[in-house]
Amino acid sequence: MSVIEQPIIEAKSLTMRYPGGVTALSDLELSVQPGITGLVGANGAGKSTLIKILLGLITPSSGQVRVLGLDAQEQGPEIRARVGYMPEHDCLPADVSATEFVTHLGRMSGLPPTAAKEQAAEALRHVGLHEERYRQIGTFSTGMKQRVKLAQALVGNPGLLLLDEPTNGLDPSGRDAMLALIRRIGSEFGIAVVVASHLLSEIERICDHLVAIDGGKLLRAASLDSMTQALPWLAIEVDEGSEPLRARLEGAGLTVSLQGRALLVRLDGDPVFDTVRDTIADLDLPLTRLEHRRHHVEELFERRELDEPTEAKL
Amino acid sequence: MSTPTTSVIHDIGYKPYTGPRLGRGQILRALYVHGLRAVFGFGRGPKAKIVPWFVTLVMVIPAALNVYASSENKPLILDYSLMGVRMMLFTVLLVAVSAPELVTRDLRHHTLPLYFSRPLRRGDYPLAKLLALFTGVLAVTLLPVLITYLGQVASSTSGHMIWLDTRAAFPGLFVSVLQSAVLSVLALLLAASTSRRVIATGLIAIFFLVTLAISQVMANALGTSWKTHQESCVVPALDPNAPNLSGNLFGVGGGVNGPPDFVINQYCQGVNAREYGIDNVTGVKDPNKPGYADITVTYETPVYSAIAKAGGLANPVYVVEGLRIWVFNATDSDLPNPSPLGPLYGAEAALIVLGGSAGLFLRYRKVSVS
Amino acid sequence: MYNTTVAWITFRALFGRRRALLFALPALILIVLTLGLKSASGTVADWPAIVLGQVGAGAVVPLTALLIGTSVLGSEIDDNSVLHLLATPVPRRAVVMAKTSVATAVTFLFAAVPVLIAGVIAQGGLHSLAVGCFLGSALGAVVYSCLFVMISAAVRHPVIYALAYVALWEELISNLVSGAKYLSIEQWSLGVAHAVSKNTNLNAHLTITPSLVLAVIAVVVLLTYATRRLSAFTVRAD
Amino acid sequence: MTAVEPSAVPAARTAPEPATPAVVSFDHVTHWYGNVVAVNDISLELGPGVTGLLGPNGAGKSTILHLLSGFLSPSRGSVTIGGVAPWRHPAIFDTVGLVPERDSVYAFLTAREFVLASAKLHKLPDPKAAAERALQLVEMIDAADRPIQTYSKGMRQRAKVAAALVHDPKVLLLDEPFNGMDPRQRMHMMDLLRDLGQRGRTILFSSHILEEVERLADTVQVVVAGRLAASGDYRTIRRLMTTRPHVFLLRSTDDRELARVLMASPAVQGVALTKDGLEVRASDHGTFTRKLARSCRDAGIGLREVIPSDESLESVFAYLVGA
Repeated sequence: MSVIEQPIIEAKSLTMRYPGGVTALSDLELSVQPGITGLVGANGAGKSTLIKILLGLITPSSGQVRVLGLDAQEQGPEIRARVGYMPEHDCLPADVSATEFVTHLGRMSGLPPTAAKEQAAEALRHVGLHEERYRQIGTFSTGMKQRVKLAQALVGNPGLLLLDEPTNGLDPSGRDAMLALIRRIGSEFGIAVVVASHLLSEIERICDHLVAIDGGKLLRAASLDSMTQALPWLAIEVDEGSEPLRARLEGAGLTVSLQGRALLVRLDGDPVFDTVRDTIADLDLPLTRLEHRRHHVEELFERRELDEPTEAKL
Repeated sequence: MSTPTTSVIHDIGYKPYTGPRLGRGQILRALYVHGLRAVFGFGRGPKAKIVPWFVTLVMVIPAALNVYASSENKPLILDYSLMGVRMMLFTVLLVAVSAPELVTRDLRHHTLPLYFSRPLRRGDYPLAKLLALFTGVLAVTLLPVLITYLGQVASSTSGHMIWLDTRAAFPGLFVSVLQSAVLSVLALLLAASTSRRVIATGLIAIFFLVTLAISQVMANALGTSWKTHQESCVVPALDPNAPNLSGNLFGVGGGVNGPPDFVINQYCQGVNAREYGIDNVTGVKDPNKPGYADITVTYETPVYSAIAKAGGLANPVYVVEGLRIWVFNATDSDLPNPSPLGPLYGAEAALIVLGGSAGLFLRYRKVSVS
Repeated sequence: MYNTTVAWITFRALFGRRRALLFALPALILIVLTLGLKSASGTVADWPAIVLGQVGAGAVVPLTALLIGTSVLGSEIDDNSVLHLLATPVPRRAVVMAKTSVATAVTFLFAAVPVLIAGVIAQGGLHSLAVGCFLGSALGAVVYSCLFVMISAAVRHPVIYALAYVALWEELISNLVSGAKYLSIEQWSLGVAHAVSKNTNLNAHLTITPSLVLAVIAVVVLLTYATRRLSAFTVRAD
Repeated sequence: MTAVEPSAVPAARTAPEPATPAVVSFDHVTHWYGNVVAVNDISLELGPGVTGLLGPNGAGKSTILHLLSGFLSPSRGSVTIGGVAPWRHPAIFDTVGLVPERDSVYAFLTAREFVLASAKLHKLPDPKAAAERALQLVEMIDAADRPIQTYSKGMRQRAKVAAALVHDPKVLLLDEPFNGMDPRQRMHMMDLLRDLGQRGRTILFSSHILEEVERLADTVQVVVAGRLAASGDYRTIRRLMTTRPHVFLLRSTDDRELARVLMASPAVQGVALTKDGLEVRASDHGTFTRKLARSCRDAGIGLREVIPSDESLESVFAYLVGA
């Protein structure tokens, strides 16, 4: 904890105004630490502009960015040699084998021929495509294609991976596998990862930190733990008899409200647990859930505050 | 404490690469080599090799015939300087297949962001592709010139002959280089305008064929008219005793019922029969000169209008050809000498190469990364 | 059986892309060629018939119609945006009619009218040759548009099939096989042009009556078939 | 690994409106392309409300939606929507709206023009008002006059939804409608669809994002390899998988003691102490949940958390797909 690590990405009062008058980023302050960072933001919040600036492809109107300790404006090519980028959209040719494609892009990242071959084989092994590496990419499933995209980002041995919607188009099992892989890259491989995603549940699952931008400004930057803190509400679900339960709990002096199929009980202290347990035991109800309500990252984007539970419409 | 053991679990986990990283120049070279290989279908399936190797083979055929002709001390079957124009359809076929291979696939599959998020700069990608295609086409067009030259040199008997051949081969080299440049630039520019390979191939083929047709129509059907000449002169009669000279009285058929062209050329000043052929000859015995005949020769010579001289400008390959005729003052071509429009040909060739390259670079400035 | 909204979207689609510049290219070449020939001396005497007939009706009209006809429906089917049109209660016949009429009108504007202009330039006034070639080109615009819309509705890569038709059938086979003239849109156009101008340099092989009758039959058959194909439009498996 | 035979699952919809007739119905529908069977003998009925269509990639979700919108014909069986077979019958779009998956729109139009055109194509009496209403519904009024090509993916998606909603269809079919939407747009779209479902519209949407389906759909239809693997409320489906023990994560004041107590119950198959708490595998869901609170009270153990860790749609889906 005492080691002060240099931030992977550091942006100071970053502003990007396009010639058309559109301001994509305005005075953005950003510091990304090693580990896995989730990048969330509304569409048009400046996410793709930020990626382009980080890769040194466009020059910001004002402000400074350092990526891996390099200046994004001065040292774009150096940064691009050390940053792996996985775009959101399809970007793979159909009629080339995975090995050949990843090797070629390893060369494009500046690896010598032999190293590119070795690293491509390694990258494909790590993403789980070892057996299929000689197959044409066109014959791959969506999940395998996403893995090839990840492998090409990984092949140049980056210090930082920028992943743009890595689970796009994947079905649930494909998503699980991809998220597990990203988690492994971030923790075992020691590569800093920035994951841009619209799916907040994914961010909650794999990220250590979260950066939310909105309207080109930093909305929130925090560790995930601090954003999913427990709330003083206990959610109770019973398969039947939730009305009598609610009446009895209220009778016992607890604050209760109904949200969906759950009863929310205000948790004022440990005795509440026992009251709840005893009430359910007395009523002989099937208890299927007893859970702390937590903050969700989603609340960042909700218009109404969820601090106080509201009566659901249904 | 612990004894050395032969059992060990090796770490096959992620191992960061710590070796050297190449700079931009070497990455550019890698992309160039990759592209050059793609022109000839290396690193691709067998289908990708069909056209490039077929074209290469076809280009070698006239060269092989030339070598045979050299060894027999006969004139070349296809002169150096004419290879470019005569084999045009095959070089167009090559670029129509190779240029889409080089750039259209990357557009189709949106692979470009993967390049641009790497150390290369924007202009490096089109530069490498352009150089690769140029090199490929140059190799294929230069090959027959080179083979023919070596064949000629091998059958030469003196240093002077070698020198003459080197001079004769120079326009061939000129055409190869310029034609490769013009074809590569235009084909890549067209190929980069679409993301569908078949359309790109079609576009390139149509572009060159349609412009070729326009060139030919302008140079021939529309731009060239024929002027009829009638000239009288005296030639030796092969059969002085023949009663009627307007028959086949000169013995050897040349023109229509007349003396052979070379006889006419030899005796009649100003009649260029060798080049244009004689349409008609009539004549009578020369009363003053026994054994000779007075003949009237009718023949046509072409008159090139400005349309005909400008015709070559419509097709890029003809631009190069016109430039060659003008620069080397050649007379062996299908096209008329463009003089005084020669500078226009030069300007257009330069415009195609420079403007086309600039267009290609601009095209890739606009590609988005994310 | 016509839907103005479909026509309006089609029109916007045609001119909403840079591709629209391409439509004018064949006509531009025709006009420049005509101007060049007109200003140059020493060209052959009967050049206007060659230019208007072979280049105008024979090349500019089919190429322009190809570019436009495959754009109005083919590119929409290619990127699936046609689904927004088909996921409405509009009858397919109305879709085909609207698409074809827009294609015809634009082809008329970008190919037939330039032929007329080129004719006026070439002959320095409005003479029967220009009028004949203009009318022939107008007929060509109609039939070619129907054909290319039909091809777009029927096959997956319409541009390739359309090109093959123009290059192989119209330019190659119908010049080699004499019977093919009855099924050549170019010959129908030239038949009309010849009937009006009586110019033999047009190389027309058909008279006006068979030309018109065959063209009308072709239009009906092509539109009917295009409607049938579009009614059975299926989404491709990914 | 056979939790339940797909065909053995009855169409146990927790139908809130048993009186209303099915609006959408598949009767033994099979569809094949060449030799590839995309949809295999599917029978299902949908009534008003929101239904989620789930399945792995390539399971046939899009094929089902395209069969419903008449862009594919069933190779066998019959598809009806409002009693009419949609194939070669575009008139069904009087009451059906479709949001296709592919991100293709008339990019050169503005959203307002696009939605207005859709209103006119539906021959609505007041197309302008209908277009405005639809744009309002998807909250696109502000950006409505920009060409669609300047939009983000999520905005394009909303423009497509507006165009499909413009004639207030009885049936709304959506293929991956949340694709590319940002969190706020997602939440808004979910509210919109939920609201439409409550107002009696029949809504069928496909999605890969199970959390969303879980929150939005009243019922789900799960397709696996072209077969209908399950339909109904996912919790009910979970309970029907009787061969699979239910997994709960418990936290208490004394996990070790609780483990001992629970092991005594025949409803519990196994217990494991993990760093997160006590993982219990219950073979009899009803008995276990009913006895849990009392057992704790009797043993004097404070119950802190009970989390059914495999009752999410995610695990139900995983069981169905893996089975």
